[in-house]
Amino acid sequence: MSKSYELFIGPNHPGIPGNFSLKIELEGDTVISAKGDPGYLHRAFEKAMEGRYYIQNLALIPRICVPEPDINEAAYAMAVEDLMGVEIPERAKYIRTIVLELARAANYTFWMGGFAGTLGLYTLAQWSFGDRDYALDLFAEICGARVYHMYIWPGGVRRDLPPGWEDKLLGYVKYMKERLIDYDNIFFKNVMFKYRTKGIAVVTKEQAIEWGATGPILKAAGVAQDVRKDDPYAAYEYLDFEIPTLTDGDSWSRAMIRRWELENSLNIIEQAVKKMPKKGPVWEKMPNPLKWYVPEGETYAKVESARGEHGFYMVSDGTGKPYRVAVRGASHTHMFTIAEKVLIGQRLADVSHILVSLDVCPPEIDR
Amino acid sequence: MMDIVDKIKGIEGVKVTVQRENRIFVDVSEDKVISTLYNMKLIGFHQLSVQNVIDRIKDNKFEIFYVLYSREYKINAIVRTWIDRENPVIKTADKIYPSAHTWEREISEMFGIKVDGNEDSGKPFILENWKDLPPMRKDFDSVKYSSEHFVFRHSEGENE
Amino acid sequence: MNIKEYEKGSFLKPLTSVKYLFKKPHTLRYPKETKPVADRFRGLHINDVDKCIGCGNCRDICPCAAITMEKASKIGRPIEIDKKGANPVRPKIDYGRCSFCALCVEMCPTGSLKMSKDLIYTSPDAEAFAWVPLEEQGREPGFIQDNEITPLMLEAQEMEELEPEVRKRSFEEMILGFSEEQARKEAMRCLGCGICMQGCPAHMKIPEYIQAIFDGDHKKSVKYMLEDNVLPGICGRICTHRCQDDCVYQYRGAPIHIMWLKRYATDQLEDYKDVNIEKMPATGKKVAIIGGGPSGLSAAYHLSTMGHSVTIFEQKNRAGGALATGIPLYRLPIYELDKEIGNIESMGVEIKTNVKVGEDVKFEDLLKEFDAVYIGIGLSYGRSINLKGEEHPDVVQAIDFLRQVKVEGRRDITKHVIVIGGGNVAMDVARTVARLQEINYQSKDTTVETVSLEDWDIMPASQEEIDGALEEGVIFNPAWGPNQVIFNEDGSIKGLEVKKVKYVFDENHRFNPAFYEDQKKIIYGDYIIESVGQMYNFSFIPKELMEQLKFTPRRKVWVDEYGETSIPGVFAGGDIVETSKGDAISAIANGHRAAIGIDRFLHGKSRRG
Amino acid sequence: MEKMTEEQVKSIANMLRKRSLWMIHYCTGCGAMELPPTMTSRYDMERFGLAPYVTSRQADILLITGYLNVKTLRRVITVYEQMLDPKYVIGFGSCTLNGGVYWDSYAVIKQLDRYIPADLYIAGCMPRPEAVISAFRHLMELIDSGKADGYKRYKRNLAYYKENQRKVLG
Repeated sequence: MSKSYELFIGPNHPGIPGNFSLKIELEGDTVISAKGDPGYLHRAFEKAMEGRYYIQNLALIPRICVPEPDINEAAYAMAVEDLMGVEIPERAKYIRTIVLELARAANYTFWMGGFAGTLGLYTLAQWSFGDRDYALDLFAEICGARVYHMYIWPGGVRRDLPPGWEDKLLGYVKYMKERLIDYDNIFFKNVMFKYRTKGIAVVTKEQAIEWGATGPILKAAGVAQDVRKDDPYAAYEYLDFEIPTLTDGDSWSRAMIRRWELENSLNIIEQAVKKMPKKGPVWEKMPNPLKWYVPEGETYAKVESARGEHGFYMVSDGTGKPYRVAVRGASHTHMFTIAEKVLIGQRLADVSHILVSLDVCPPEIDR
Repeated sequence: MMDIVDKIKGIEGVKVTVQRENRIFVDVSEDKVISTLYNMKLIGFHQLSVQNVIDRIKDNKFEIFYVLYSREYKINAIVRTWIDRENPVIKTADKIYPSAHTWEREISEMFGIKVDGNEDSGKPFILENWKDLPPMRKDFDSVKYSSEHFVFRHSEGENE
Repeated sequence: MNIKEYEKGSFLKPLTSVKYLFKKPHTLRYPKETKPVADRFRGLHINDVDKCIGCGNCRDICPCAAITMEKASKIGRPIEIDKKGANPVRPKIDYGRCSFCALCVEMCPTGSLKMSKDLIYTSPDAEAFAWVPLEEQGREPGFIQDNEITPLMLEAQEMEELEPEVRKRSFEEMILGFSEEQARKEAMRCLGCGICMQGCPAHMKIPEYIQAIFDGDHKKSVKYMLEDNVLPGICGRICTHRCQDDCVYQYRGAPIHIMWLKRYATDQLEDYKDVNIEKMPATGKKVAIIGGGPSGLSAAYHLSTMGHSVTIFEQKNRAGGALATGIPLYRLPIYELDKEIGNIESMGVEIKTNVKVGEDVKFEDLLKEFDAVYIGIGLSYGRSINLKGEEHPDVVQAIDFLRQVKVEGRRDITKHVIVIGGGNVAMDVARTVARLQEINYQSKDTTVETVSLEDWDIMPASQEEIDGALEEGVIFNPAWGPNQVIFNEDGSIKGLEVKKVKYVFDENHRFNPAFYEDQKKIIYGDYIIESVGQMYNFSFIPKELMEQLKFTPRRKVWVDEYGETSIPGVFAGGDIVETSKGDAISAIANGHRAAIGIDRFLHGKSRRG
Repeated sequence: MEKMTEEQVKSIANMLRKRSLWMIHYCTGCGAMELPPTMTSRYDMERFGLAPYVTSRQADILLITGYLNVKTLRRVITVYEQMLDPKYVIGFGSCTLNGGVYWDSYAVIKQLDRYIPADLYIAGCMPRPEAVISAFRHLMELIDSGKADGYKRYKRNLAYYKENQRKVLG
């Protein structure tokens, strides 16, 4: 009879994607049960938002998800616009699309580094973190901050694009496309990557649907579900793109989906820049922030984040502050419903890369 | 769209409101929630996006909502129900939607709602050593709690 | 993407990365190398404290409660403290809170607050992270505000008024008032900073009543108004709105129409029965008020809410003072006056009209009969400029002319009228004349001209009045001073000889006009109305008491901070005291102040016993 | 004579210490987002002899990257106490100073230096990589001059820190 033992991973652990901990039970080096322990990043966003004016929440929302803050801004803005019945200007829609896709691309680049890191292939980490930095500099030029942009706000976007920014953006897209070949060579076509990830942590199509997976996990299992296609927001309905799917549902497929989506994002950016109206308003005038009373009602606004469906359920009671905002982060389901089940039967050495492969983002779980 | 609405209307005891294209509100009484959710899943709402609570303190009720999604019809349906604020108890939906399990853990911690059938209900989840009112309730004052438990660095400016 | 190729995997492909061995690294060797910071970077703040008005809007919008207002004495450099429309405080930012969202910059009404490109600051001292941002700190501006995209609502609602051709035909009220939607939109603009309250002589609770208008609660709104201003509906029409001159929106857009919002709210109420200040129990004390003008009415209202019994002695046939006799009907309809004076009467104030103190009732008797006396007689007599030829019957005083038109129903006028003066009263006269000429002659072959010492830039009349007068066809002769009246051979007036003004104010900024004696012209007209100011008449006060009454160097009645004159128990207010700026709202304000003083006096708390 | 040499030894030790600092790999908050660019090819903090390290016992610097949840605070204190002397703490951004944007949150502590001593703070929310590098260089100066003595203060005022910790952790 072999004896099982318990192991705590995190919150201080290099294999944990953020401040999060995991209690796993092992037999030998095989996981027999796993239990997540969140709350290390709990900042009480939902409570804090109830106490602030609609515009003041602009400072809070990007902080819900650190690697990709713009989805929060977009979903929040869409929820407020929906309650107020505001239609945003055409150019703003395209700018939002560009910003969201750039953020998605930056997030996948960042994710690749982390993922390669957990597999011990640090070169890609060095490259991709460095390349993401150029995207952050692009963000700084449109809105003045590298990480927390606070650029998308209800009614449109906060400033028009600075002159010459589109060219810089297209330059970055071109650069990234060239770099992707190198990324492929060093990582995605690397046999080491294949051996470490093929057949690991399989989420089948049935399981993915049953467990409520969204985003790359679902796509890797063969279901083409994407908010950008199913319920188009911003300018996605005018753009031409495909939802990539694979069938295996293992760690390898998920990584490939993200690699694919990155390329997709770069293509969408190119298209959007080409199709965007060159002039025009970028913001629909909103009321004085201190007297910004949003009509009573409830709404659910969702966007596609790098991890899956990201949504804001917003309730207004007709005053200047939201009555209740509930945030749906894709990681919430991915961590507890999926990772806890998928980890069972895996090797200890794979635990950290499985967590990254499911792209668990703790700030979005804890909020 | 309309045939789905008709199908949902066929479920016993529901009140259906179509808010806009692709969004339906389904209001049910407390005792019919689980059967409604079950029927909704049969109709094709396979995914639970979010389940959470709104504290309607004026009506002395908790509003529980389940945002469901159907890929097939591309419709969000929001199932809502209301329970009393005193000794609140709901039944678990994790047999129908496994992801409800975690949302219910969060609800039970943040609102102090007991979830029947969920073995993790009532156990600490996000918070640790929490002794005050469940924090997401409207009668919990976060600013007051912060100033009682933490010390602010004093800034000397005048705040009229 | 060809997935097959990836599925195969390769041992050799990773080796292609060797080529990077021979490439220059892209590492930025900070601090040896730096990269340019984005133009819109949101870094540490910069504030032009001279431009800043300390309104506190940055503090109100800050989501992190990072901004507090520091006293001007502590900001580390001298600033102009008594700047008009400004608080002597400046924002201090706590970088232990700031989230660099730049909402404060977006909301800054003056544009003084900016964010810099600098965000590199480290210190071992946790207390060293809060300071008052200054321009001298030498940071380069980054994120600044944009008038195109700003959360502030810079544009004001347009007020509808009658077209000049239409309004000239009658004395109908020309400003039409806000609709509900307009009022709500205008009220929505208010930031609630309260800078305007300092500008208002009565210090009305402007942010509160605008908020109530925004919430649609007109009763609450008027309740706030009545606390400081007993004639809100009248002020909503004819006020000099100093509050609007201070409104923080003036720097980047149009000030809020505070006055018209006030009018909107009062117009929504039939009467103020439910919103009056609660009356305190009767004290049995009696107060006499001489003069039923705005200051007297204000004092009477507040005294009666304090429980005293009040009697107003008014020499004309209706109360209201200049409001009743001077202000033309097209600006202030008579029903509005009746509504608000009626409200004051409903509080138990007795108004005795057609009683002239000094003739019908002796001032000494009032002093004996009443516990306190308030003098609010105003400046009810026209001032003459000793113009050569002004004794002619066709040279009249503005105040008499306006009274004749408004109260006595005078409608006749000659075809060519000259108005001397450049103040608001002169505008009232000129525009009244324009209406009379339209009524009598359909403006055919008629003229109305004004002559003023002041040039356009220093003309005392408000811009709206000047614009209105111009629209109605009034001809201006600015920077001309009247010399003498020229007569025809038959004794009727031919015109007014005027001379060019060199300057109005001398180098000490004192009123001391000088003229070019060689530059003269004649303005032709057959009727001259003098509108160069008014004066008081204290003949009702007996000589021995008059000697006790102290005056200020500017020939106004001296009063202490509670409105008490040098005669104990005698209070004064309105235009006869120095704190008044010659408008209704100042009179209302010092009437209120005197009411508080009288209440103190009656409770035995007077400073001089 | 002996005392002199001891001082000299100390200053030589400080000089050497500042050139080889290991930073514990613990992302306590969102400020950690700017660390990967700082650590990797773009800004490359290894130029200064700084590198991330995985275990607390071998690390020299503890970065409190932003807000500190009460639940995390308990772990941070453990980590800090596990670290060996000399050890240094850097507070990242607004949140460690006065609560930052979470000033009204029931879950986040407001002042880091009431619970563990901080040697240096960086302004910003979040600080740019340049600011992070500046902070590391500033910390090196402080170590060199012997002013970074947070670990000594912690020992000296242990009762004060423990009392504060007990108050929030319960």
